[in-house]
Amino acid sequence: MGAWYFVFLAYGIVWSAILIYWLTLKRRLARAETELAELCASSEPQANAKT
Amino acid sequence: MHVTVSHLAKAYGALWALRDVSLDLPPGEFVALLGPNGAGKTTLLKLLAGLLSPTAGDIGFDGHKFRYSDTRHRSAIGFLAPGEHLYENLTVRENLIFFTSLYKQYGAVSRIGAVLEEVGLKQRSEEYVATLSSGMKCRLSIAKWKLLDPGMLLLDEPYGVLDGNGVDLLERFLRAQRNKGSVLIMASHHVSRALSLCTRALILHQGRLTFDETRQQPWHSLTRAFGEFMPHGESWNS
Amino acid sequence: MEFLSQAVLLFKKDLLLELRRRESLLTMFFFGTLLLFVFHFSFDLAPDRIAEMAPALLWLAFLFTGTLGLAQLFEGERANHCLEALLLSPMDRGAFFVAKTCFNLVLMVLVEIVIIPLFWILFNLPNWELVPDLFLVTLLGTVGFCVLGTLFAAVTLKARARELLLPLILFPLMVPVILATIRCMEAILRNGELGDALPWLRLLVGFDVIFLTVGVLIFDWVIEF
Amino acid sequence: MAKISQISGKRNGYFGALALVSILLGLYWGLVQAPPDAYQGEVQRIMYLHIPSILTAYLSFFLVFVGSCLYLWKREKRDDILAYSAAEIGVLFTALTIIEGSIWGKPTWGVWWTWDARLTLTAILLLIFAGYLMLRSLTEEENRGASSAAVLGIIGFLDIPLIHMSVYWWRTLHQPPSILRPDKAPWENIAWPLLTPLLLNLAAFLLLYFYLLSLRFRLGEVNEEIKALKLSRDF
Repeated sequence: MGAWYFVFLAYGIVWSAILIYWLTLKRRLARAETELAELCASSEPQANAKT
Repeated sequence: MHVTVSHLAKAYGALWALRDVSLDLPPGEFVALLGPNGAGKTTLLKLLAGLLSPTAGDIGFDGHKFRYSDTRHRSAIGFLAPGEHLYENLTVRENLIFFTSLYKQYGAVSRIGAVLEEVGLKQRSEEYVATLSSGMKCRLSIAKWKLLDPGMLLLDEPYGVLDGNGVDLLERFLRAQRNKGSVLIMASHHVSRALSLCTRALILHQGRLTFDETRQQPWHSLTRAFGEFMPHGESWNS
Repeated sequence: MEFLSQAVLLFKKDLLLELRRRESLLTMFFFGTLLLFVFHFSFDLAPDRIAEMAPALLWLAFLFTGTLGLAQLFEGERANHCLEALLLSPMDRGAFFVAKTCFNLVLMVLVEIVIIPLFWILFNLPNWELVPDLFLVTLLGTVGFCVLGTLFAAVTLKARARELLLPLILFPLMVPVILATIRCMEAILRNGELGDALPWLRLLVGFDVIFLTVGVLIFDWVIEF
Repeated sequence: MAKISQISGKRNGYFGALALVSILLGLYWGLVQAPPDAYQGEVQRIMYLHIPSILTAYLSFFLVFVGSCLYLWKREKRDDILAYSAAEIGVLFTALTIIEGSIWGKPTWGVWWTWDARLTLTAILLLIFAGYLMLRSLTEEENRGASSAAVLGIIGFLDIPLIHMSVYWWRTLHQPPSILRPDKAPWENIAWPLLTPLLLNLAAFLLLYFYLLSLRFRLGEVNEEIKALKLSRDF
């Protein structure tokens, strides 16, 4: 159980966790922005039709 | 008390319960709030009572904007929900004593006996509220608000459980309040009773104010506007 | 002074309701004694380890009994929409908070008055003359518990799984009170008086004062719809 | 707070790239360039991870406090989004801090978990954060959940100094406090050559933290816009 083992273990866990969180965050953001774009697109014509 | 409502709106999550309601109610106004179930009547009453925070718009009492944290206006707001807002495990008298001192109406404590006499609960004043029938509880609510004498009284379907002279009692109380200059807003499905008392009628439909007119004797516009919501067969002498 | 008169009015109402229903006090009392028996069976209290075991057990019993009391605290208001009736009235929300805290405090103190001597008898601990000092320290700890407990009982009033959520939120915040009370009681038990545990007592008093004031100030937003 | 929300997608990218560069630099410096610690040897390098993540955890708790106060005072949705974004990332960093702490504890004390004051404190912090997120998700009504969570955010933050004191006093009863002693700032008792990688890593962590925060904040805002659009459509 060399000291380097623990160092890499710690670094590995931390950076992989941050990476995973970053990816999920990116995905959630992308999905939300597409939904927003759809909403804007679909509500535009309706808004014009109404006026 | 002069009540002004401007562009009031309330949404629960993604659903609009009330949309852009604006009203101006001078003192002595008696508003009959009509409309089908789920039209937003109770939401409007709760917003006016300060029990719900609006999504948009605001409410003014005598010109001052109503803010939730300041309790100055609260002593003038009345909300009569028949049978509710009473402590079941306290006696009739204890309830009245508690609420009159809570509203700082220490003078009213001496009038409790007389008011109980009026509403016919004199002999039951030492009994627990839980043991009262729903009609009795409604009379107790009337007694409570008779003592507290609010500047604005909101009523949510008060007729539900009252018997004959209970209705007379309620209507005598409402007329007295109106003459004293307080604003009354009553949401009810007993259209004929409500119209016989009111000075103004509002119809709410899906959160929108679709009708707002002061009372006229042959009220044809109301009949037309209200036609579709009427239970077929019932008619009223407007 | 209106604040005080309203607080007293609300407090009297709560007491009256409790005397009528008598459910919180009795359940808390029996739950406390039950915990004592459970502790007695699970720990064989060797006489020499009494000093550091007794405070922990006592304080655990009070913590769980208090949580039981907190779950019942707003029941009176929940029936018949009475909370709406109070929010309608020109009641000072801070006074409502103080009244509820004092009510829960009185319940817990009544339970503690019985539990501590009972604990002494059950575990046949020697030094009886220390019980009053212990009771004083427990009182300070209970004040801290009631202040934050009432605040978060009101906060979680509308949440789902209320009974689970309340202890989950409350106990991490109670760490200073738990540590301070147990250290003070231990010091009293071991050498008769506070001595070196004085900083713990100051921490305890500080905790109570800070969160009582913050609670009164913030309660407006806690209870509002 | 308006500054963060104005960062559009593109500028976010630069921010992200900058954070990435500083992380790589910190990694290289911490792992390769810096000499091993005198008596702890290589394991000391976990310190370059541990102290920055603790400080970011404290920072995010402070942001939750600021967001909660602003929300209760002005009732603006933006402050509420800031509060729970900071809370979410705060939970992540606090959890990572605990993991690093126990990994670092194994070689130095031979056990995975020691009731060392710092680790206990971080664990309590994590519990409070978890309580914050639970309370928010379990309260149905939208702004009721926000104000309840805000109250917990404020009370939790005010409680930290008291918890900090009580845990350290409790700790000093049993064994002398470890590196992060309350009386001296962490960087005073570390030799100079080890300090530069520490500060570099700290800068990298802060940049990363604010980058993630701006992303999460943006997500909160987009969700808010979606809800507002849906509302206004059937107005």
